[in-house]
Amino acid sequence: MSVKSETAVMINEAASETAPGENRNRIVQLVFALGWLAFAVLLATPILADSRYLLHVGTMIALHGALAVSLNLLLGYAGQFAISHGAFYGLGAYASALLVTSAGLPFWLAMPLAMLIAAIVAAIIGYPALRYTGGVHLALLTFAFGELARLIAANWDGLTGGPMGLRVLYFPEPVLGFAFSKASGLYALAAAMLLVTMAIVLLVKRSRFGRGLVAIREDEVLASFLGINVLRYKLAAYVLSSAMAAMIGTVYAPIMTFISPELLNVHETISLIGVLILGGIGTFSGPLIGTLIFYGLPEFLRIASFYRLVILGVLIILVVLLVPKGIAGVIRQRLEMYRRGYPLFSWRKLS
Amino acid sequence: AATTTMAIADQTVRIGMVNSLTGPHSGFDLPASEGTLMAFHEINKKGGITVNGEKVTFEIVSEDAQSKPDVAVNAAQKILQNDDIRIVYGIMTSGPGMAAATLFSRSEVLYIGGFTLLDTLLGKPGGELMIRTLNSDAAVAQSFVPQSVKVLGVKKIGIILPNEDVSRSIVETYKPLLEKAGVEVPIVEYFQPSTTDFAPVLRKFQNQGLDGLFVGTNDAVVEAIVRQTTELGGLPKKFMYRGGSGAPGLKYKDQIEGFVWQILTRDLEFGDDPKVQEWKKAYTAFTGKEISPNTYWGLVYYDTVFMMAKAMEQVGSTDDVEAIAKAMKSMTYEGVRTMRFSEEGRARSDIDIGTLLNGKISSVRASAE
Amino acid sequence: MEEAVMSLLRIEDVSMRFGGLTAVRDVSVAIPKGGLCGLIGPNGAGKTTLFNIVSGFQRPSGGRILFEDRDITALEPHRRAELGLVRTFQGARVFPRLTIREGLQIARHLSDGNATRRPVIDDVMAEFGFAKYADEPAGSLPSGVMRELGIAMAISTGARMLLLDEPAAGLSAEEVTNLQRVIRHVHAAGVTVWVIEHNLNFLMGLVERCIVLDAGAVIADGEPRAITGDPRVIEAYLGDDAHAFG
Amino acid sequence: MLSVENLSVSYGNVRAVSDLSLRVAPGSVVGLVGANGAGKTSTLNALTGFVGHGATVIFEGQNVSGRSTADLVRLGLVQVAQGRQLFPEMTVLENLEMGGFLWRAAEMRQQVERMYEKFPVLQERRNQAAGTLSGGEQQMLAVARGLMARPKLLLIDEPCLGLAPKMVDRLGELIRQINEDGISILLVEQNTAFVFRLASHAYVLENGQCVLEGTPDELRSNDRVRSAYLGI
Amino acid sequence: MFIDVIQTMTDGLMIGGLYATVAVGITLVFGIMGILNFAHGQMVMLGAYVAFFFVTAGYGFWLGLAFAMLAMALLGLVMERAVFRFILTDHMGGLTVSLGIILIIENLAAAYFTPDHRNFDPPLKGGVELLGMQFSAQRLLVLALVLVLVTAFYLFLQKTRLGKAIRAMGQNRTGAALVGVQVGQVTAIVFALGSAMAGAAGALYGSLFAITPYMASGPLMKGFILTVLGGLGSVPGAVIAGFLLGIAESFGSRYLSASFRDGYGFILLIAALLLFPRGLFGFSGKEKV
Ligand SMILES: Nc1ncnc2c1ncn2[C@@H]1O[C@H](COP(=O)(O)OP(=O)(O)OP(=O)(O)O)[C@@H](O)[C@H]1O
Ligand SMILES: Nc1ncnc2c1ncn2[C@@H]1O[C@H](COP(=O)(O)OP(=O)(O)OP(=O)(O)O)[C@@H](O)[C@H]1O
Ligand SMILES: CC(C)C[C@H](N)C(=O)O
Ligand SMILES: [Mg+2]
Ligand SMILES: [Mg+2]
Repeated sequence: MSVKSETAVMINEAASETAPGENRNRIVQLVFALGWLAFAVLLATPILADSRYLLHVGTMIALHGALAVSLNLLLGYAGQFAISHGAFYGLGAYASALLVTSAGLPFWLAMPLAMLIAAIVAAIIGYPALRYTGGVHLALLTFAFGELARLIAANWDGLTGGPMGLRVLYFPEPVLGFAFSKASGLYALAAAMLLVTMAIVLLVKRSRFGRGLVAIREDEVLASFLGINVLRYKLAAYVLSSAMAAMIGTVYAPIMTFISPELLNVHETISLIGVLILGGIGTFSGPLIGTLIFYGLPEFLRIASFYRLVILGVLIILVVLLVPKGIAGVIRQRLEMYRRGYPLFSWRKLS
Repeated sequence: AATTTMAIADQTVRIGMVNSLTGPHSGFDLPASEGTLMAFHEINKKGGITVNGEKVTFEIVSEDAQSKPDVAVNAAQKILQNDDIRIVYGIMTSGPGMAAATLFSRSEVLYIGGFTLLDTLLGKPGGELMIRTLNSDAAVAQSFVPQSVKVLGVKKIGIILPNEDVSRSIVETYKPLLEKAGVEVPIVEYFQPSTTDFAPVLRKFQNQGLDGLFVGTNDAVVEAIVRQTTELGGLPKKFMYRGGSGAPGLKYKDQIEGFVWQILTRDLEFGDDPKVQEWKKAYTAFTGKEISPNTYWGLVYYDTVFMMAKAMEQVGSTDDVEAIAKAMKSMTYEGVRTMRFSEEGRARSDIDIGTLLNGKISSVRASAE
Repeated sequence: MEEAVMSLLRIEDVSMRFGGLTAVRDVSVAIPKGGLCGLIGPNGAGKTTLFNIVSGFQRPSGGRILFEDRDITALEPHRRAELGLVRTFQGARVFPRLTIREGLQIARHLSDGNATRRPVIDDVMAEFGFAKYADEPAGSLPSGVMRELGIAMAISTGARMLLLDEPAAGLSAEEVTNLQRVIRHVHAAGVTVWVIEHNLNFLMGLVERCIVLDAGAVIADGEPRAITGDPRVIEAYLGDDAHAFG
Repeated sequence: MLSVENLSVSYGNVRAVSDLSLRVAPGSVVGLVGANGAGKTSTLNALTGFVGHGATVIFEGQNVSGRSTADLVRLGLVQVAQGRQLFPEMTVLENLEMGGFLWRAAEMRQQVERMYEKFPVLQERRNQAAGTLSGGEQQMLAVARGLMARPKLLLIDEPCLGLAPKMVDRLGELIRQINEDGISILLVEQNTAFVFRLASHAYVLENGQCVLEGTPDELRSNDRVRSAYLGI
Repeated sequence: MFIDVIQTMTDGLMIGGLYATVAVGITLVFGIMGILNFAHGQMVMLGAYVAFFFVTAGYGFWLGLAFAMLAMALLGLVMERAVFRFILTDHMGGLTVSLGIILIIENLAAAYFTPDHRNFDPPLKGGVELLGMQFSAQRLLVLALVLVLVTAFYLFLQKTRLGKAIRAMGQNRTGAALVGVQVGQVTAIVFALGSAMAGAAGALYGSLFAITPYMASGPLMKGFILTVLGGLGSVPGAVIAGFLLGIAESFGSRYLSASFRDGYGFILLIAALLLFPRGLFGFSGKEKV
């Protein structure tokens, strides 16, 4: 197979004017490197600046970032619009808090146990949901589960403290002499969650499993006819992403010092979806960029609270209309085009 | 984060304020924040206070809790990051309140709040530097229950409350007192807090031989319950309202027989106390807003601010919060209302009880004890 | 039964009913290992439905399917693919937003590190001459290449039998010739191929045997030349106009 | 009937059609052939207002550039599109009725009957959801739905796709009939032989440009056409 | 006991009708046109406020209802022209944009209307007794209005040319354009109509319950649930699902625990989605989305 029809060749040439030059490749790599450098600097800032304020904002952003990253695995890579993430986040927080306060377990044992519980619940919910539904139905089914979980948390007084919530008065035990009882320790914990979820997603993305998920996202039917066990893959992604949410929940509890059923609220998940789309769903850096804008920007817009959120709303609309693939998506596309020989900036509309 | 500065003084002391300025709880917190701001504004306008011979004015750093517990913690964190802020005001509702207060209890700040469950923190480790500007339910109920039972003449009532933070503690406090006052309480129901349609749960109270309903915990809910009671029929026409204002009852005064409510500060609508009248005028001038049934929450913090200022003058310090708290707890302050705090930080001020009986409205002062 | 042992795919008395309509009626067909067969028939004859049943897209109302003498009637599509029975879709179904390289990588999924499932062609990319498109999103490829990609992906799974549904539809004469060559290649490498096609120029030059379906039933089965001469086939399918495939 | 000068279509960076000029005489069948991606569909989509183009389109003496697709349908310029574009959850009958969307109910019903005559299989399947029809059946429905609008000029995009040989013949017959009823036709096909049998004039498109035009006989004698399009 | 069951059932029907009105609007915009507009709930809220301002200004409930519908139709038109028409086929884009719109509307509403809850006088007050049973008069009126609105809406979609064009567009926009439907205009009309239904739902809602700037999420979530439960794009499905949900909530609250009210709906939803993956009437989300 070496001869192509003439027209085909010509079309291909029209699409990529010049062969990717070494230079351009290097510049693209440089841009990526700078991006990750900026990320590293941002991550280090709260500790270096040693400001309580930055530490706190950083902690919250890191936690939300970790949530967004873990949700991206399910929504962005596997293409499954399940909106029970907040419920598993809350489940992790409650389960670990109860294991620590009622059962007296050490935090570092409670964390994996809470994740295990979340994984089991996710498997029980996910199996029928993923098998029999997809699309909006999956979204609604998982949404209903999340709300049900919230109502149960609010009604099961004996266990969860009911609608009163639980006060969390413990800190994770020190690890290798590193204590988590100060603001900087808690920040480190949150940042660690972010890095761990990023590492997990990176591993998945690079693996056969990750490629299978992408195939399912792109075309479930085709994937199954190529021999991918669609149900098992989807379920694995759901369980993994839910367990990650639970893990983040376990550290949320001591950081926030207080958990209530409102933690399981579906609005949290829906906002996270907004974050993903804003940043670029299915891209590696998208959740981070989205989180910075969605949760970071209002912190720095120091104007009246009403208008701060109004401005955020306007911004979201503009981003979606102007860069429908999200910010990371458009950067990636631009760089890819550049690598292939197009100019880096041009005002031509992006498809 | 809004700031108010008056820069003629020798020293400016920054005060923190956390409130739900947005979200469903802002009905309580917005007027409350206005009352606080108004008091500080008045102090600054008079040139501030004098502490150790220095003129001191105040600057408020305000954060929005958005009616959500996690945002409240976030807001509290942001206040606390200012090392110079040693006194924090705000939050009337227990969801965000408990979340933020857990954090304050770990910090060296004087926290002056209003929500009900703050009572559970007072007098306990971590609660030493906390003050609740509202009388505890235990205190309020002592006078409210016998008074309202007497006024309404009820024998058998049902309790209907939202399934939320405060309701269970309310039942624990009020039910025994009701029974002590000779009232039978055969039925207690909790409904989902976001409920708007009460028909099904009210049917549980229908035809039970009840002559009264004990309701709570905010105007929106109570107004809905009162209205739907009148629509469904077969339900009692007398109500005891724990908290809030008289508005829900007054609105349906032709359809119901009696309505008794707590006025946790002073009666703004029917009282004739000149101090209250003056305050109302000042409030309208300061905020540009009409007096509404929720306005009186503004009064909750208003006097407390002057108490705090006076305490600062007394102890000669603006940042020795332990001394300031102690001074506040040992004074009796004659402001718009008479205020006092217990050792533990519970308000011991007089309250009003509003009564609507067969279309006639009145209010009485009830003792704080 | 001797013949049956040699056949890779056996369809036994398969029927498919949709409400009152019988789309496939008691069809029994066996495709031998290493065969290169065609499936033709008028529009609505039930060809696609039959492929759907064989590939596991639909469950038949009656009958059973055997692949390498194993009953696969109730298996899910991905299990059939694991066994080596893979279909392509009408109109070139590929992952449009993924590049050729990514698509092939996904397809290799089953054969990755699996000695028993090696694809018959080692370097699919080179074999099909995809190198220069390797990093283009599949959706932007010329449709001939897209179809080849669909076949290439199927091969990469380690397929031993390919079901192709109208692979030549919408291709230019040149592309048709190309596609023929690709399929011959794959076949020569040891893959059994069964292909539905209305383009008889394409099909008759390619297959060694052709099965004809009409109204859900097999009406002829044999060498292409014999088939095109069969009066029943002419009547039902070709039409008597001589220039039908000129 | 229809004429257009210098029509160009671009999608982002890709130029699909450049400077194409084209003319359909009243009552004629004109063919447009070309390999995959030559720009045939893009041309039709430009003519019916789905994609932008820089040219002036004259339809029945009237400048219709920039009109919406629906307006053009009203004027009698109707397209049977590639990919059929049926309403998959509606029945065959409902699809046909939608085809007569701009006509009054009584006229529409008459037209449905006429379509049933032309395509008996559609009558058989009138209550089946269009999405479950076989490939060929859908193709017939698409053509019939286009005719429901009673076009003056019908643009048909690859009608032979997925049709059995016998049906291809039947369709050729039908197109001839339609044309005899007075409808002009612009026929786009990969199946060049099919086009050459029906058209009186044809354009050959390569990479979005017209490389040849003429009567079928003229084109058949061209070597390039013979090897690339007729496969002879 | 028997009377009580009937009463509870009727309570459920009345509240379910209100849900159905929200759901019908969503069915049109999302179920049929495929535009995921979460800000539909905010339209309900704004509709309620429009009615509130009209009634308190003395124009009465009927004018309030009419203007709530009109005003929301206009707002819907503006939103479609300004924003949604650019992302018609993009579900996730629609979702995100509507998150933005929610932030804008909700916060502006809170700033200008104050977060206080509001009520307005309904045309009917108090209760009525029917066959020994007691009902709220206004609720009966609302139920009647809902039935009229929903039936009119259904007939419009089924019987009118525009209705058919809308249904066809829901299945294939290109196809609709090909048969002569002005797809751009019709999309705008659909948005206006769906929003008008939201406005109506808001006015009806306000005639029974308190209004606040934050009231939107409840009706929205229920509306979406019903749209899917009823089978995407099916008006009768959404309405019947609405009644079922209302009844489930009523019985659950009456005979089980009222603090689990929304939970009954979710249980119903989960069961229904697993038992009838295609919804009560129609197509499954799996195939369509
Ligand atoms: N889900 C269904 N419901 C009802 N009828 C169906 C369904 N699926 C297929 N059919 C009918 O079954 C018959 C066979 O369809 P099939 O798609 O197998 O035909 P085909 O031989 O592939 O035809 P073509 O060559 O036109 O693609 C057709 O008449 C079709 O209308
Ligand atoms: N929406 C689109 N976006 C980007 N490129 C497009 C789009 N539609 C078509 N193209 C490109 O424009 C060129 C012409 O396509 P067109 O569909 O008009 O060709 P065609 O002659 O109809 O081909 P076929 O025979 O495959 O139908 C092709 O290179 C195609 O990839
Ligand atoms: C007195 C009220 C403002 C108390 C409020 N209901 C709370 O949640 O604490
Ligand atoms: Mg077929
Ligand atoms: Mg084409």
